[in-house]
Order: sequence, then C-alpha cells, then structure tokens
Amino acid sequence: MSSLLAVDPLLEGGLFWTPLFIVLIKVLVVFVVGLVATMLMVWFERKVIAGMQNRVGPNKAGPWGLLQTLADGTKLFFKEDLIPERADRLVFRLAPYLVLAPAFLAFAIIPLGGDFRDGKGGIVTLFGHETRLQLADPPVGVLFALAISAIAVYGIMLAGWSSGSKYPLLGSVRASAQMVSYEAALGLSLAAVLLVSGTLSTAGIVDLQSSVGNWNIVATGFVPFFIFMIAATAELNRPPFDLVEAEQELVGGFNTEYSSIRFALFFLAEFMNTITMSALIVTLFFGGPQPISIGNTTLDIPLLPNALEGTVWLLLKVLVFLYIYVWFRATLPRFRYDQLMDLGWRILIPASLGWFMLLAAQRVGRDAGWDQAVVTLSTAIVLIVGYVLLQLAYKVSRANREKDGASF
Amino acid sequence: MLSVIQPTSSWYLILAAVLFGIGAFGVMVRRNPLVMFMCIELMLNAVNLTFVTLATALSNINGQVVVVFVMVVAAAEVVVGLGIIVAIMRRRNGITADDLSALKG
Amino acid sequence: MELFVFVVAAAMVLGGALGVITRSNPVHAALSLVLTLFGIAVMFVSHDAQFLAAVQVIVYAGAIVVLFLFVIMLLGVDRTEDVNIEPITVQRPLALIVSAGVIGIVIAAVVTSRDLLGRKVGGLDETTLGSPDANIRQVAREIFGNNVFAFELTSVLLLVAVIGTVLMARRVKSGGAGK
Amino acid sequence: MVLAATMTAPEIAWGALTPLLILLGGTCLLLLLGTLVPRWPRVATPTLTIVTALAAGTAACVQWNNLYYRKGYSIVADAISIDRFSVLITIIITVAVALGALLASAHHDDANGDPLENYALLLTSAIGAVVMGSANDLIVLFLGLEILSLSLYLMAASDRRREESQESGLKYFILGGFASAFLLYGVALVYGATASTNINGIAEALTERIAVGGSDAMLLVGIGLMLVGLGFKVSAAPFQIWTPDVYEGAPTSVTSYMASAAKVAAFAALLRIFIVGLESRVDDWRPVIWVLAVLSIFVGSTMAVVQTNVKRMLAYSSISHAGFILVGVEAAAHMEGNGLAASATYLAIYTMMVMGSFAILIAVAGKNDTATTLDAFKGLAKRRPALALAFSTLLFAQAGVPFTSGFVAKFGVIKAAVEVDSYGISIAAMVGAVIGAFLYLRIVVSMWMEEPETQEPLEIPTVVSVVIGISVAFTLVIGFFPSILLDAIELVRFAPL
Amino acid sequence: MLSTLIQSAGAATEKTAVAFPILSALILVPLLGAVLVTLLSNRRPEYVKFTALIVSAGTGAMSLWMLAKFDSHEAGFQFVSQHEWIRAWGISWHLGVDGISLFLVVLTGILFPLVIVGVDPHHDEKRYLGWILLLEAGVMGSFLSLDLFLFFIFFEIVLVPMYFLIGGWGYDKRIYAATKFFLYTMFGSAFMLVGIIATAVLAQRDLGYITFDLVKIAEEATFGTNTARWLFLSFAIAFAVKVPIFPLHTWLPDAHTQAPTGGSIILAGVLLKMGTYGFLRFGLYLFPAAAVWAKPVILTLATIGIIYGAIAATMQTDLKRLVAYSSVAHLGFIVLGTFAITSQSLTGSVMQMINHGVSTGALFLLVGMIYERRHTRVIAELKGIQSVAPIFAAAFMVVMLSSVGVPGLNGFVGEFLILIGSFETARWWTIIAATGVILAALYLLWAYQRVFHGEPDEANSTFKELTLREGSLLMVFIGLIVFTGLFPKPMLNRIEPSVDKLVKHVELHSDYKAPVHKGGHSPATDTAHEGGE
Repeated sequence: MSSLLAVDPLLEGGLFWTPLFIVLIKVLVVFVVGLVATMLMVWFERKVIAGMQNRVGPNKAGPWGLLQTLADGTKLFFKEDLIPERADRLVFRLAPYLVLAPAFLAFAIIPLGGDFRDGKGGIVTLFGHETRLQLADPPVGVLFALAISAIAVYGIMLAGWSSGSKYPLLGSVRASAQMVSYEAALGLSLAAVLLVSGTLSTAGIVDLQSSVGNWNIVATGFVPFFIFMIAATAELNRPPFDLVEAEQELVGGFNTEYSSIRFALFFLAEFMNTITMSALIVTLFFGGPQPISIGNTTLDIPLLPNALEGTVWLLLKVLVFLYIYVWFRATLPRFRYDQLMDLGWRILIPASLGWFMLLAAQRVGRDAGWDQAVVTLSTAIVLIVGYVLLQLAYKVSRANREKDGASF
Repeated sequence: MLSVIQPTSSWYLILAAVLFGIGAFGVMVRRNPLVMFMCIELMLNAVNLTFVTLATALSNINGQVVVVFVMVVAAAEVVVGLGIIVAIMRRRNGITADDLSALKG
Repeated sequence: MELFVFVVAAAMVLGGALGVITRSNPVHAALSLVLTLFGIAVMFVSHDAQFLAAVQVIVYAGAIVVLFLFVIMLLGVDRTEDVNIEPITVQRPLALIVSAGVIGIVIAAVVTSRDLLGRKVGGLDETTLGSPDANIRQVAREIFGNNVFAFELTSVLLLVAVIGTVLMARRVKSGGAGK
Repeated sequence: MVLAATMTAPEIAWGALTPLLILLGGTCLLLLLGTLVPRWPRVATPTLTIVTALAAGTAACVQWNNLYYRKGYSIVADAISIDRFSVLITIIITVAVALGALLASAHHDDANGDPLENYALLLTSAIGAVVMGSANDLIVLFLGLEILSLSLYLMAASDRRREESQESGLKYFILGGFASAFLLYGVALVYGATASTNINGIAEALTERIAVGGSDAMLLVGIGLMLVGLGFKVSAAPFQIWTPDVYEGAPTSVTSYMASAAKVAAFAALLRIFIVGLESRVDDWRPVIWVLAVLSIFVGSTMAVVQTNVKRMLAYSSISHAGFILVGVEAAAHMEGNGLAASATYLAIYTMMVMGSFAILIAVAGKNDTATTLDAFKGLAKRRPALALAFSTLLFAQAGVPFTSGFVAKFGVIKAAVEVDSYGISIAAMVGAVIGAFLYLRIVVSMWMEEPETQEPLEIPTVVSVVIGISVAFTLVIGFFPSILLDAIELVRFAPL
Repeated sequence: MLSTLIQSAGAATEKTAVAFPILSALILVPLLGAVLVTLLSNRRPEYVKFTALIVSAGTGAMSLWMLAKFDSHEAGFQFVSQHEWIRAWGISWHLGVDGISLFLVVLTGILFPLVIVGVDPHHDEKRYLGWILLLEAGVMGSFLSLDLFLFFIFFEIVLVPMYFLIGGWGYDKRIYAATKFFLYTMFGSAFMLVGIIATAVLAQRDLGYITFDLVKIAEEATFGTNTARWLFLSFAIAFAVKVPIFPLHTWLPDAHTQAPTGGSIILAGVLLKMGTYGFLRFGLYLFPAAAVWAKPVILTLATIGIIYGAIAATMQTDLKRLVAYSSVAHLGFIVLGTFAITSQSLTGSVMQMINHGVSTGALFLLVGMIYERRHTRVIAELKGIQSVAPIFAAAFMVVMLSSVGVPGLNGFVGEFLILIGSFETARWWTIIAATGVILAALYLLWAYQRVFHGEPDEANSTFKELTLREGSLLMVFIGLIVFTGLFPKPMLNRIEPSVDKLVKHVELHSDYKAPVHKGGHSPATDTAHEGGE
C-alpha cells in the first residue's frame, strides 16, 4: 500500500521492529530538537534585538540568560487558565494545538543532515538499516509543506473567532486574508524551484544542489527566492507583516484573550514556524545540508563524518535566516493593511508569475532546441507588455473608482 | 501483517456512498446556505473518493485525473457561491434558506 | 495496517460528515468538514494517490474551507441555526428516504458489481510506482496528454469565477427599484 | 524529469475549434478593453458581444458546410466531437447569445451602468454550452456544464438592485451544485462499470460487455444518477422545483438566455451521452425518459395554469417544453427514426420562441422587472396592439398552433415518436399540449379581452423590438416554410464511433 | 387587384381549364385580404369594411365560377393543384374538390360576404373583419385539402380566429365559452394529430416512402384491421368533438350562445361541417373497414344526439340556445346518414350539410336581429312580434320550416334522403331518428308560437320591421332555401358521382355491401343520371 512511507529505503519490505524503533527515535529527536530550538530561538531573538537597540537583553537566568525562556515558560504554565465567557469553549481550547501542530509537521520533511556527496543521495546507515536523516520524504514533499502552510491558518483564525471578542476576531480575519493572499505568491515561487529541479521530494531537491552554482537560488535566477522570502515572512505573520497582532490597533491580535499555557503554545508555534520556514528556505534554495562548494572545491569541515557535517551546515545556514528574520523585526516598520494587500497582489503575485513563465519558456525553448536568447528576449517582451497593460488597468480602475466617488 | 482482513475497493465505495448520502441529506434538510454548500462539498468528496478507489481497482490513472478537475470545479464553485452569498448578506444580516422568502413556490 | 488506516480514516470521514449535518453552528460544521477532508486525504494516500492527497489538503482544507470560515467570520453569520425547527413537516422524512435510498441503491450496485472491480484495464503504470514521483508523473502525463482539453477548460472555469467575484463584489448604487 | 520526451501530446485541430476560440477570444478582448479603455462607450460592450457571437456562429456555419464532405470526427484525443449535431448546437447557442446580449443591453439600469461582466459571463456561458454540445468525454462535458452553470448562477444574481435576483442566483446555485454532484456521481459509477469516461470508450466497453456478461448494476445506478443530474439541468419534472423561482427572480434578459441556451446545451449533452454512449443499454433507460417526459409535460402544463405571474407561467411552460423534447429523446432512443433530428429541431425553434417571449416580457415589465404579473398584460392590445399581436403569435407558437414554428416542432417530435410506435407518449404529449394551451389562452385573453389597468405609454427599447421582430419572423417563416429548417436539420448526425 | 385576378383567371380558363389555381386562390385571397385589412389605416373604417367585402365577395364569386366549371360527370377530384411543400415529411400543398366538398366550398364562399354585409360587430371592426377573413381562409383550406397534414393545420388554424371572434365580440360569458370551445376542439385534434402522423408513418411502411397525401394513402396503403380501427378512432374523436356528437357536444350551446351573430352563423354554417365532412373524407374514405366496424356505436350516438338535442331544445328559455340545440339534433342526422353508408343516405348527408348551413345560418341571423332590436333572447320576454313585424315573422317562418324539414324547402330533401337511405342498413336507428323530425317540428313551432303569436307587450310593441338591407340579405338565404327545396337535382347531380365512388371504395376495402336497388342505383342517382344524359 502506502508508498507515502515506502520511498524511504528504511521502510521497504514491510514494517519490523527495528525500523519502527528508528522511526520512533527520529520522531522523538525532531520533536525535542524543535522544542529546544524554539527555546533558543526566543532567547536569540531577544538577545539580538537587545543588541541592536543597545540593550543587554536577558542575562540573569543561566549563562547569558539562556534559560530565560524556560523560566518564562514555567511561569506561564502555572498561571491560571482563563476562558472568556463568550468564547466557543471547544474551539477556544482546540485552536492553540491547531497552531502548533503544523509548525512541527512541516519540520518532518526537512532533510536534517546526511551525506549528499558522491551521489549517495543523503542516505546513511543506522543500526544496519539504510535511511535518511529526515522524518519523512514523501514523494509529494514540497506539496506537503505547502499543504501544511495552508492549514496553518486555521489555528489563528479559530483562535480569534472563538474568543468571542472583537479585536481577536479582527486579527484573525486579517490573518486569514493575509495568509491566503501570500500563499499564492509563495506557491508560485515554489513552482519555479520545482520547475528547475523536476522533483517534489525535498531530498531530491537537496541532492541536485551540489555546488553553489547549482543552488536553486542561482538556478531560478534569484527573483523567486526574494519573493519566497517575503511571502514566507508574511505567512509567518512576522514583522513587518505582523498585522495579525498589531498591538496598537488590535490590542494583542488573535491571541488577546489567551493566557497561561495556551498563550505559551501560540508563542511556541510562532517561533517554531520561523525555524521551520528558515529550514525550508535553506532546503529549497541553498542546498540544505550540502556543504558549500564552489566549482570543485568543497568546504569540508574536518573530523566530522560527512553525515553529521550535513547537520552542521544546515544549522549554520538556518542561523543566517533566523538572524535575518530578527533583523527584519528590529529594523522594519509594520505595513499598513492596504499596503500589505497591494504588495501581495500587485507586485509579488504578478512578479512570481511572470518569472515562472519566463523560466518555463526557457525550458520549453531548450527542449524544442530554440535559441535561448531569442526565447528569453521574446518572453521578456511579452511579460513587459503584460506588465504595462496591468499598470494601465490599475490606473483605469482607479480613475473609474474615483469617478464613481468610491471611498476606497 | 497487522491484520488479515484487508479493506477491498468495495469498502471504500460503500463508504463513499454513505458520505454522498449524508451530504445529500444535509443539503435537503439544512437551511443555512453556507452549510448546504458544505454538504455539497461532502457530496463532491464522496465522488472523488469513488473515482480514486475505482482508479486503483481498475488500475486506470484516469480516475485520479478526473479528481483533479473536480477539485478545480469545487474551488470555482466555492468562489462563485460565496460571492453570491456575500452579496446577499451584505444587504441584510444572517439568512437561512427559509429567509429566501421572496421566491416561495 | 491497512485495515487500521481504513477504520481510522472512515471514522474521520463519517464523523466529520455527521458533524457537518448536525452541528448547528456553521463554524463547527466547517471544522467537521475539515475532518472529513483529512480523512479523504488519508484514503487517497492509501490508494497511492499522493498528489491528490496533497492537493486535497491544499485546495479543500487550505482554500475552500478557509474561505468558508472567512465568509462566516467576515459577515458575522455564525449565529446558531436551530436545527430542531422543521420548516416543512414532510421535509426531513422525505430527505431521509431519498438519501437512504441513494445510499442503499449504490451499495447494492457496488456489492453486486464486485466482479467488475477486480479487472485491470491498464492505464496505470504500476512498474514505476516505486520511484518517488511516479504518481505525480502519471497524473501529469494524463492531464497534459489525453485530458489537455479539459485542462484548458479549467482555465475558462476559473476565468468565470474571477469575473463572478468582480461582479458580485461591485458596490451598487440603488437605482430606485427594489424594495 | 524530461516530461515532454516521455509523453505524446495529442494533436489539436485548431481549425475545428474555431467557434470556441472566437468566443474565448471575444471574452478576453471584452475584458481587456473594458479594463484598459477609460471611457468605454456603453453600446460597445453589447456590440462586441454580438459580433463575437455572430462570428462564432459564422465559423460554425462554415464547419457545417465542411461537414458536407466529411463525416463527423473527434479531436483532441477524442475529447470533442465535431459533427453536424454539435455544430448545430453551436449555431443555436451563438444565436441565443446574440439575442441575449441585445436583451441584456436593454435591461440595465441607469444608475449602475451596464456592467461589462454580464456580457463576459454571457460569452463564457456560451463556451460552456458549446463544449457541452460537442463534448465526447464526460469530464469535458462536466467542465462545460460547470462553466455554463457558474456563469448562469452569476448572471441570475447579477441584478444587484433586486434582492430576488440574488436569491434566485443562490437558489439556482445550491440546487445546481446539488444536481452537479449527482451527475458526477453517476459519471463515477459509469466509469467504474466501463473504465472510461470517454463516450465512445463507454460505448465500446459496453458493447464488449454484452458478450462477456456480468452485472450491470453499477452501470445502471450510474445512468440513473446521471439522469437525475441532467434532469435538473433541463428542468424536467420531478427535478424542476428550482425552475419557477429562479426564472422569476433572475433578470428577465438572463431568464430568456437561461431558458434557451442552458436547456439546449443540457439536452445536447443528454442526447449525446445516452444515444451514443449508452446505446447498448437503451432498453434500460428509455422507460425512465418516458416517465420524465410525460411527467414534465403534465406538471409543466398544469402548474402553469394556476400561476398569476407571467414569468412563472413561462417558466412552467418551459418545463413542459422540456417534456416535449424528452419525447423526441425517447424517440431518438429507438435508434431508427428521426428522434434526433426532431429533438434538434425542437431545440432550435424553442430557442427562438422563448427568446421572443421573454423579450416581450421585458418590453412590458420595463427595466426594473417589476410588472411581470398577469395584470400587467391586461388590455395590452389596447396599449400596444403590435406587441400584443407579436406575443399572441409567440404564445400560439408555444401552444403548437399551425403555421407557427411551434407546431412544426411539436409535429416533428410527435412524428418521431409515432414512427417508433410510441403511441402512448404521443397521445400523452398531445393531451398535455391541450392543457398547456389553456395557459397560453389565459394570457391571450387578458391581452385582448380585458381592459388595461393603466394607460401609461409603454416605451419599448429598440433592441427589444429587434429581438421580438426576429423571433416573430422566425416563428412565422418556419411555420409556413418548415423545409428551410427541416431540410438542414435532417442531416444532423452524431460522429461515428 | 382582386378584379384583375379574376379577369386573368377568366382569361386563363379559356385556354386551359386547369391553368389557373382556382383552389389556391380560394384560400390565399381571403388570407391576403386578412393581412391587407389589418394593415389598413384605422382612420377610414369604411374602406376597411369595403375591402373586406370585396375580398370575400371575390372569393364567393370564384367559388361560384368554380361551381360553374365543375364537371358533374367526374367523380374524382377536380381543379387539383399539387406542389411540394415540406419535402422531408412528404407533405405537399395538395388541393382538390369533388362532389362532396364542392357545395361546402360554395356555401363558404357565399356565407362569408353575407355575414360581412349583414352583421355589425359594433366595435373594433377592423380586427373583426381581419379574423373573419382569416377564418374564411381556414375553412376553405379545410374543405379543399387533400393532404392530411394540410387538412390538420387548416382544421386547427380555424380555432384561432373563431376563438378571438367569440372572445372578442361575444356576449357576457364569452371568454368562458371561447376557451371551452378552443380547448374542446384542440383536445380532439390532439388525438387526430397523433392519428394523422401514425397514418402517414404506417403507410410509409407499406408504400416505402413518406407521404401525407390523402388520395395516395387511401387508395394504395393498407392497414391492419386493428391498426385501422385505432387510427379511425383517433380521427373520430376530433370530428366527434367538432360535429359535435353526443356526449362531446357541451361546448356547442355555450359557443353558439355567446358568439356574436356573425360568429354563430359561421360556426353553424360551415365550421360544424368540418366535422361531418371530416367523417366522410377522413373516416369513410381513409379507413372504410374501420368505419364499417364503428358504425353501430356512432349510429347510436348520433341517434341519441338527435333525440337529446331535440329534447334539450324544447327546454331552452334562450332562443339562441334553442337553435344551438337544434343544431345538435340536425347534425345527428347528418352523421346518421354518413354512417348508414348507402348512396342515398350519403347524398342526403352532403345535402343536409349545405341545408343546415343555410337554414341554421339564417336562423342565427334572425335571432341576431331580434337581439339587436330587443337586447334579449329570452323567449319569455318576446311576444307577439308577428303583429308588429309581419315580414320579419314571415321570413322567420320560412327559415324555420326549412329547418323543420317541410317538403318544398331544402331541409326536406336532405332529411328525406337520409332517412330513406338509412332505413335499409340502419333500420332501428332510423326509426328512432325519425321521431326526431317530429320533435323538431314540435319545439320550433312552439318557439315560434311563443315569440311571434299573441299580443305584443309594451317592450315588444316597438319591434322594428325588417330594413331593406336585412331583407335583401334574408332574401338570399330564403332564395337558397326555396331553390334547393324545389330543384335539388343540379346539386344532386354533382354530389352523386362522388358519393357513389365513395360507397364503392368502402365496398372494395371492407366486407360491407351496400344494398342494391334497381340495378345498383338509388332513385336519386337515377334522376341524376337522367338529368346528366
């Protein structure tokens, strides 16, 4: 039956106790790593921002304040759990888990290490069984990520709605609109990656990015990466797209009414999501656990076995993006809601679509044996014409609206 | 391995039939247009399950392809249907199908 | 194992479906719908239709039901519908008879046609099933091969949806007519 | 990886798709120009729509002539059949679109202008309808149906001033979606029984199966469910419940189009699926058609009689017309004889009749669709004799009085039925026609023999009079010289397998 | 325009007798006239009436001309004109006239101008005249068609103008009556349509090609016994409603009473004859065996109709309703004669069709005149008119006696032939029917007595005498009544050959044998032949 699991060489030939044990270990490791990473991420973010703002940041609990998050979490855990009177109790309780689950699920398809060199495809041997260092490598891997990101919106939506209160509801309505809108751009830039790599499996995608020149960020021509990055930030509801919890406008946004451990879960999920998304970006565009290699020279970390070295490389690359996210938060002002929508619909979606078409045209040209330059140029011209028409249409519709005296 | 009984295609088809019936029942008895609409989605999902099961049973990929199209149709239907519902509800708050009294046969 | 998956998924599907038709709150109904959709997605996976499973989640759970919820929340129509009020006395029994009839007839047909289901007519390339992208490749080949016309038609369908939303979203000035 | 290398894309005969491409091109052009040109003149939209429709119709006529030298054929991997039948349906639908656009342009309100989207939807619905008429694959057919239906739901809801319009759109939408689900479930079961969604493939599979044997249960249930779905779409009793409400609520220009093009397309689909695909099981489904036909005729006629709103009357009468077309289908199910040609003739004539009738409704009810009750027609002969005469002609045509096209249509289906010894259905149909005649007489009576309630002058927009003129002229010309139509439609055939 | 048409017709006939399509002209001239009248300006009403009159008079003249040119020795169809019309269905524009339809056509041609001249519609004259002319075209078409399809559409199209005439210009309950009339007749036609199609289709299986041609089907096609019976039945229902035969007659009193005078005259004069004519042409001729089979039932119904009509007439309080019920009785005679299937009875039937048209038409005209003067038709309110308006009363008397069937007037010839002819093949029915003659005398004379005798009361004392126009109009009717009554031979001469042919046809196609007299000829036939030689 299910070849969702069968792709991993570990699971070929039926389920027996050792493979099952390996899988259980993997699940445990991923979960624990996730939790610990989140804890560290919170500390990291506070510390970095503090640094940028010339403050010290947490420094009391543990060395360099490392245990501060743990302390906060403990405190929240013992707080009284409040449920508002007008809340929809069932959904109110359910929502935090709905937020948390996708954050961890998406992590399952990230290749966490393994040796991708010399055509080994990231397969390592554990207890005499060949396997990958990732929880699952479904054949529809990237789509799985997309699916998870699609259902991530539920938690936020329902949390806001079930609170039975005005501001959380507004926050969640905003959130759902925002996330649905940016998912289109996210998906389209993702499609560019898929077009280049020709597979949906994350391991397969990593496998193809053996050197920097092969990294998808280069192969797809940078634009999809930037769009993906922006859209991902919006999907995460992180600054500068954190309208969901814009304190000035909505008090605390969708989670205003939450307290105690439920609130902690939202918090946990948010940071977990950031980590997952960074890992996904790295996997899709920056070769994942592949070491940095330019041409034939590979930056090899001495002493470490290749399989473990992949994990280190992944960590390093992810850290860069985590830093970037914190950096965003520290420096960029929040968008206004209409600006947010304009950016998503007027710029990101057309741009990613156009770029996708350009890439597609090139591939068609290549398969058909046409002159690449001509294909690129003519596609570009078509796209430019399209862009001009689009702008013209915006102008006309704005003029028409103003003529009709519309207020928006 | 874990069990000697394996579900056959018929099981899935019967499940789909039940799902379809439940959806149809819902359309007929519920009065909130949104919920009626959800019930239609249930029916479409039953159809999808039927198609996929048959694709496996007949070893014919066409059944799966059909489902892709059905999903597109469902998406388009939702957009249109919700558009209409929103247009109505902007005029007044909260309706059930009973409130559509202007058109009582 | 397969039985286990089937039972769990079937429970999800039916539980969700019953939830949709019995829950009086539209939001709960929508959530029940999501449960059903996931159950269906699981069944797709157990039929080697991974692509469809993913699309099922992305399109149905990720877009369709979200839109439902969005509309419910945006319009504030989440007031509870009293499911005990019956508008027309015969409606429910009649609906019950009709839907039970449909279920019964289809089940009878399925059971008597079991012999048809075993036959392999071909078209599904089972030799490549082991490779990671097999399902997606087959579906793609079929969509852009024999079903390319239908695929192109879906673009028209979506065009209609776009035009429709624009039309429905347009603000109207009262032309004096109507109530 | 190299997908293109391993798959063979079907050859697309672009030439054969010309009418569809013209319609699609017209839609896109309309939308583009509408969004890009700031001062888009009001008449330009309907004009462009009509030009597109007529161009597509002309292309279809050219195809018709080409088919003189060539039997029907199917293209794009058997997805689409190009044969006399599909081309005829295309022509009928393009005409309906052109007339519908004319009516729509008379029907807008001044405050909100004449939304471009209405015309774009008109064209897209035509695409759906044409696809339904020529689809040779159940999935293509289903997509065509959905394109058509979605456009129609929106068109029905498009009059934003009247709440009834949106409600009718919603009602149509929910019941239409319900019906689509049934249709699709039927398709699924038929697929299970035949392992194909292609109509030719189904036919072949079933013919083989006759030799092999095996249970037909799944197939039959599938056929039944498809009939339920299509029955909804053609508004045959007992699946007609939505028709009166939706017809009444929708803007009249849309109702006219809905009553004509949508029904034509649904019947085209019904005919092709059942006659071509399920030919080998004809004995199983023919009785069902029989029952549907008789029920539709009687339900349509009798329910119409008790209405007080002319729009609802016409809605019920469209149900009884559906019954008559089903009589033709039943005759066509006997394979020998002229059932197919008779049904096609009926569809063509019905389209023109119903367009004209609703055009008159528009003329009387005005832009706001307010006055559609029978009272509004009282004494019309005193206010606008020509209009009353035109309406009487069309109503008599619907009743099937000689020297009108309606008589030719009814005569055709009855003849087709009698040719295959279906006497019962013929007599039932004729008796139903008499009951129906009572309805038409009621309207005629109030127009000619009662005093008008108001003496307000009735302004008839020019475009509406054009539509009425065309319709009445068609009705009379075909009534006196049916050969013009019959000689052509006699050639209607499905593409050979 | 019209006159040139007639001139050219005349010129044409000098060369070749069949060159001018006289029968087509009989249909098309009133049809075009109707269109012309409708298009005329409302501002000059006198032109409208004049035009209509010219058109109908022209048609009447043409019918008389046709009568003059009719070859009385020829039993078959004359002046035949045949053009292909709807190729796909094998339908042609096939017209022809023989002895059976000849006088009906002439009657139609004469009656319409008289109605146009003699009856005033009071309002909306233009539309009224338009419908009348359309009606004339339809009636002509019905009598002339030799194609089943063509016959059916004329048979049907007649309903429309008649419906409007009753509904638009009738009396209080006109709409009820009009609708009843329309639906009844259409109900009957529904069956006939299926029958016609079935006839053509079944004939196609026999002949190998599709045709709706009456002559071809009747002469060449054969049907199975049961099939033919069913087909006959489907036609019979339509004709039975139209005639009307008991118990399908209930529309007739309403329609007659509520119709305007002109409508009543036409209805009684020619429209009802479409049913009896249909029995002859499409019952006996098309399905002889089935007609013979159905004979007892129809004869019974006809007899019941005669007695019932007479009794019902006796009980009427409304003069017009009385005349209407008398029609039911008279038409019963015609049907009796038709289904007795002897040469004499058939000849009598055809005769009686004409006679009934003339005399009942005249009766309705007279009743209309009474209503014009008194605004009532209730017998009880009329009294002693004879003393106030003796000429009027005399005219009424003559017409009424003709209706009763007094020797020397036309009614006698027809009824006598029918009774004589029927006695041999339908003895008991004939005996019962004969009592109907006596009853007719009873109720008509009684009515006359109540209306005309006695002292006029105040309301009736100012009853106006006939005007010149009315008088001259009535003179035509009375002239016809008297002429036919005294010299039936020219008519019989022309009717006989066709009727004989029909009887032979029936004998040939069924096991029925007509009774033989004097070497196979009935007395009437003998006289006809003598006259001919």
